[in-house]
Amino acid sequence: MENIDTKLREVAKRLLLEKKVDVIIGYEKGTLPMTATPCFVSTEAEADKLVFNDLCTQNLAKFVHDLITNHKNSQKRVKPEDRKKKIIGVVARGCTTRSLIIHLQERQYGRDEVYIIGVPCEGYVDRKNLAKSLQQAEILDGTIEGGQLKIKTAAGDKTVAFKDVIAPNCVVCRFNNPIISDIMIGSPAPAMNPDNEYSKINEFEKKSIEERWAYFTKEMEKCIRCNACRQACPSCYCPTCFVEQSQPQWVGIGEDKTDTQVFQCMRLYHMVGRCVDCGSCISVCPMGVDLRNYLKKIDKDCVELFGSRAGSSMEDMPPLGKYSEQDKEDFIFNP
Amino acid sequence: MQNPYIPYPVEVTKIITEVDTKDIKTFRLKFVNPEDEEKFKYIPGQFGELSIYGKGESPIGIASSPTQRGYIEFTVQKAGVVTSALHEMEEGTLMGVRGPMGNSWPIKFLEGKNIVIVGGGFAFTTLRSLINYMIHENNRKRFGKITVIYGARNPGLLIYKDELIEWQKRDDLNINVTVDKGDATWKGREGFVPTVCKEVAPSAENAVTVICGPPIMIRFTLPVFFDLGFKKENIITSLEMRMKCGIGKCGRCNVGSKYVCKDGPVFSLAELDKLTKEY
Amino acid sequence: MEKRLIKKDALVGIAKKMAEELTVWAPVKKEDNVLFTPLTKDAEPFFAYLNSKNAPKQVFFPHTETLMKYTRTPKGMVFSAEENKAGKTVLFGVRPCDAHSFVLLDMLFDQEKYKDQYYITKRNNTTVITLACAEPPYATCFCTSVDGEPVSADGADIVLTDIGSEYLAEFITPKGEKLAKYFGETKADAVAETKKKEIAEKAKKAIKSKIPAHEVKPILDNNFEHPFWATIHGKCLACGTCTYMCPTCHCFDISDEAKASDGVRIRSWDSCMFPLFTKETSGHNPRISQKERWRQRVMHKFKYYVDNFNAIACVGCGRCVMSCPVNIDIRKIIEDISKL
Amino acid sequence: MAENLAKESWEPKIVAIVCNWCTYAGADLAGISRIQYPPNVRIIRVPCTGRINPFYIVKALQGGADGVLVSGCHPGECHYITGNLVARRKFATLKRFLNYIGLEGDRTMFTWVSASEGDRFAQVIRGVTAKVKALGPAKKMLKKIG
Repeated sequence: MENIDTKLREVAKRLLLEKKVDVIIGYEKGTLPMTATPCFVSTEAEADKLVFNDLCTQNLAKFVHDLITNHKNSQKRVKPEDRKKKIIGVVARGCTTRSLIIHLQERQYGRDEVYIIGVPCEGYVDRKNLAKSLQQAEILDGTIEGGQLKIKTAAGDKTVAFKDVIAPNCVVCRFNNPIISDIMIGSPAPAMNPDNEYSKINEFEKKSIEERWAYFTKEMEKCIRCNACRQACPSCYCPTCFVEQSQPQWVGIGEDKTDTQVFQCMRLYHMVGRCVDCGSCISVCPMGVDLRNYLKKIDKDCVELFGSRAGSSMEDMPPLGKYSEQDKEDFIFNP
Repeated sequence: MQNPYIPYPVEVTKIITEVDTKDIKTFRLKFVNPEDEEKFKYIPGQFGELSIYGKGESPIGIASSPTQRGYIEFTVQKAGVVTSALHEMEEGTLMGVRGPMGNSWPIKFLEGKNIVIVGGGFAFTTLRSLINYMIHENNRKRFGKITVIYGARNPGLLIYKDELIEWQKRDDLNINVTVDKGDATWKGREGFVPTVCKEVAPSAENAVTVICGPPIMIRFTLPVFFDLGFKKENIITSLEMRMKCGIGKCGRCNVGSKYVCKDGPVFSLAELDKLTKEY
Repeated sequence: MEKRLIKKDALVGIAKKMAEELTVWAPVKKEDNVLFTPLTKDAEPFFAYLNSKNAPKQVFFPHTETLMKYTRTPKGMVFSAEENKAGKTVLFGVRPCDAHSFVLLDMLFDQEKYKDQYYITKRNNTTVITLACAEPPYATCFCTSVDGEPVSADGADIVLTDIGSEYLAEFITPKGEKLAKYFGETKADAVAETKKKEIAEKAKKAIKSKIPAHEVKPILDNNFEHPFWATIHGKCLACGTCTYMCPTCHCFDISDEAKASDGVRIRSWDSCMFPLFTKETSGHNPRISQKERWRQRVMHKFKYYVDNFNAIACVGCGRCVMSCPVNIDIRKIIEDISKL
Repeated sequence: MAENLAKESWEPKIVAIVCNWCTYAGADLAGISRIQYPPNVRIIRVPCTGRINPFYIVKALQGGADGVLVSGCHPGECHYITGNLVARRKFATLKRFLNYIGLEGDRTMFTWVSASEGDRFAQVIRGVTAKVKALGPAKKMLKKIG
């Protein structure tokens, strides 16, 4: 991937200087080797820490929503004429712009409240995949050059090909270049290979119902209900999640396995027409629950049934918010 | 040793609707096992965790005084899951109570002093416990002059109405009941608590103020007492926080290193000044 | 103190042998994670691990625990206290940092006035076997900064140290000595002991990550309102990963679950990172944003615990550093605070 | 032996979430017309199928229902014009999803019954009861307490 850091910093500085944005959400180098982490830049000096590379994992749209909501809440007690508008700049790859489109379609904020700094993306490194290929040896240092990760681990030096540790959602990404943007940095990235995006799902569907249930229970048993998946998801922005409602209480807060199943089942189902396959929930899960198997299924159904891909264009409204009289109803029970 | 998470079984023997809006009720509870009453030995200012099985627990200040034997009372406002369920209960129902918890009004410290009690609205409950404790015939002579200033938004929202009348008949108690705004039948005082405090103007000489009420009332009342010459050590109040365990373990009700459930809820202003302002 | 030598490949066998008679929790490889789990016939203990993903605190303080049960009667619900049954348990192969965490948790759950029977019963019935870190497992380990050591007997009943050719088993407490029969008959000599001391010294020096944990206490005492607190939480997702992974975090929630005529009161882990943690029924929340919650987390570990128990509530295992999805690094936070 | 007996005497519990305007009236008509149908359903009336949160269905399964039936007005006949058309999309995806995670498809059924179809209502209930009976008691997501 071409190094666009210099250009990104230049643009960020200019935008801040011209007061086109109040804050820019981007990525910076993490404190652990070979990581990048979200950061907020509101002064020119800070802009020098911005980076964008294959280690940037999190979908930043989540923070856009958070910042705008917090700002709006803080303005509630201010007289209408004194209210200030805050414009959030965001470094956005393809999936981030899809999430932003979902927010805009769901009227979470106006298009003028967000300034999209588009960046091309060739996929990111899946930390869990990487750890696996290093046999869980701790990473001490490393570099990425020419599609190769040269890594110093506690168990010696290793070289891993980027294509071997790329996140599975990136491999089949259809939208690795921003769909909407106010400014583009770098030249568009080559297309990924989405042809077989549902091959795993198709295989899983062929399994017997008992096998499918066994897999679901096995995966959900790993869950410790830390809520990281929900918190990292840009589409999960309900002010009060159903998990936290107490009157009535929908889901028990304990470790009961059916409660976890119901929680995950409903959170996943809530993603119908809203999951952009950014992989954030999967990357943040401390226990490595296979959520993608289910999220991709939801995506597949949306394409099959409604011909819709979440956030793929501003015009294509979320599939569950509309209907067609021609919708298939082969699932209807007729005695 | 008693497991502190297990409630004592109690029976609701009497329910009194305190206010016109019907969302504040007093529940009289009798211990199912008489020996539990001995174990539940409390001092005014402490609280208990009311436990409704299937709903949960709610920390509520004890409204009765230890001098009232045979039962304990809690005055509860309907608000959340547990208190709503409590309000739907009938006399004769079984429930649980855990406690007593927290420190208490500093009885030893109050002894031999003149006491000024300032209460606002529904927060009067543990103050009522304290008043009943102090005016009990065995205890009365341990305390000096007792002045009570109690206010509510309107006459319908005054709690313990019968008791207020009884207290007014006594000559060893100075009772000042006020409402923010009276109605056609209201013959008593009108005005906000801080104003009434200024009018009553209790002397700061050898006196302690015990104050409990909504934050806004406390904020405006404190300057009055400072003007009257009360020192921060002699102004005592009670804090509220979200609680679960009530015994300083579950980790949510701390203000600085102090747990409101275990080290509180009663603090003097001087003590509060030393704590962080996170409540 | 009894000391013995055991062959290196004997460890798995010992754990399995114990598991025939006792409940044995040991690190087990599950897919990509190493987790502390009770050993069953088909679970192989995995001692070549760095550290477990989950903290072994769950043996004493499980994610979800029944406090009592109740049933409906015509007059309302009546309860029956959940029996506090904990069989003889062995916690096999915890790292010294995690064993240290038990000492810290004891201070909270086993206080003079309020004793937490659920925790204490399990703790009393469990023998802790520590597998000392002859080599520090991670570059993020910082136990030496928070009163720990890679080779330490703190919180352990038995300490196993890899001295190269063999393991040196030291039986620290009478509880540990009771299990001596599983460890063979080879008595340890003075050579083994010297070797252990050398290894301990070397391991201690090998811990490179350091934080000024003790130095920040006076700074925290006076800087509750410092603007610094507004700078950490921006990217925090408000998930509970750090607290759920932490061996010393112990906050919990109590809730009731009922169905038809039966119900239970359970306690389950809670986290100061969750917005609802301190939200009162009235809607008032004393910790209104992630800023206050982060301050609470740092303060609780490095100030409040010190005030109350004279100990830092952090064992330097680095789990929160490695698990945080957005790389909020407690080491950096403490470092920054020390410079305020 | 005892086990067999227990199995034979087992009757499924089915939660039927129906809309106020069509299926509930249809059920009423079945009652008034004295059409017999199995007593296994517990009917929950909602204003419209569009009001049904998919959570109700999953929650019913967790709470001990052996099957869930959702029924509303025929497409095009919704009292609120399009409520059931929007709901149809939810149900289509939900049914596929629940089946995908491994819950039997026949435990969650969706159908349309109009106010005039008392007959059809009884038939639906017979059909659903038979299907759920064939599957046996639901155990997969059933929450046990204590």
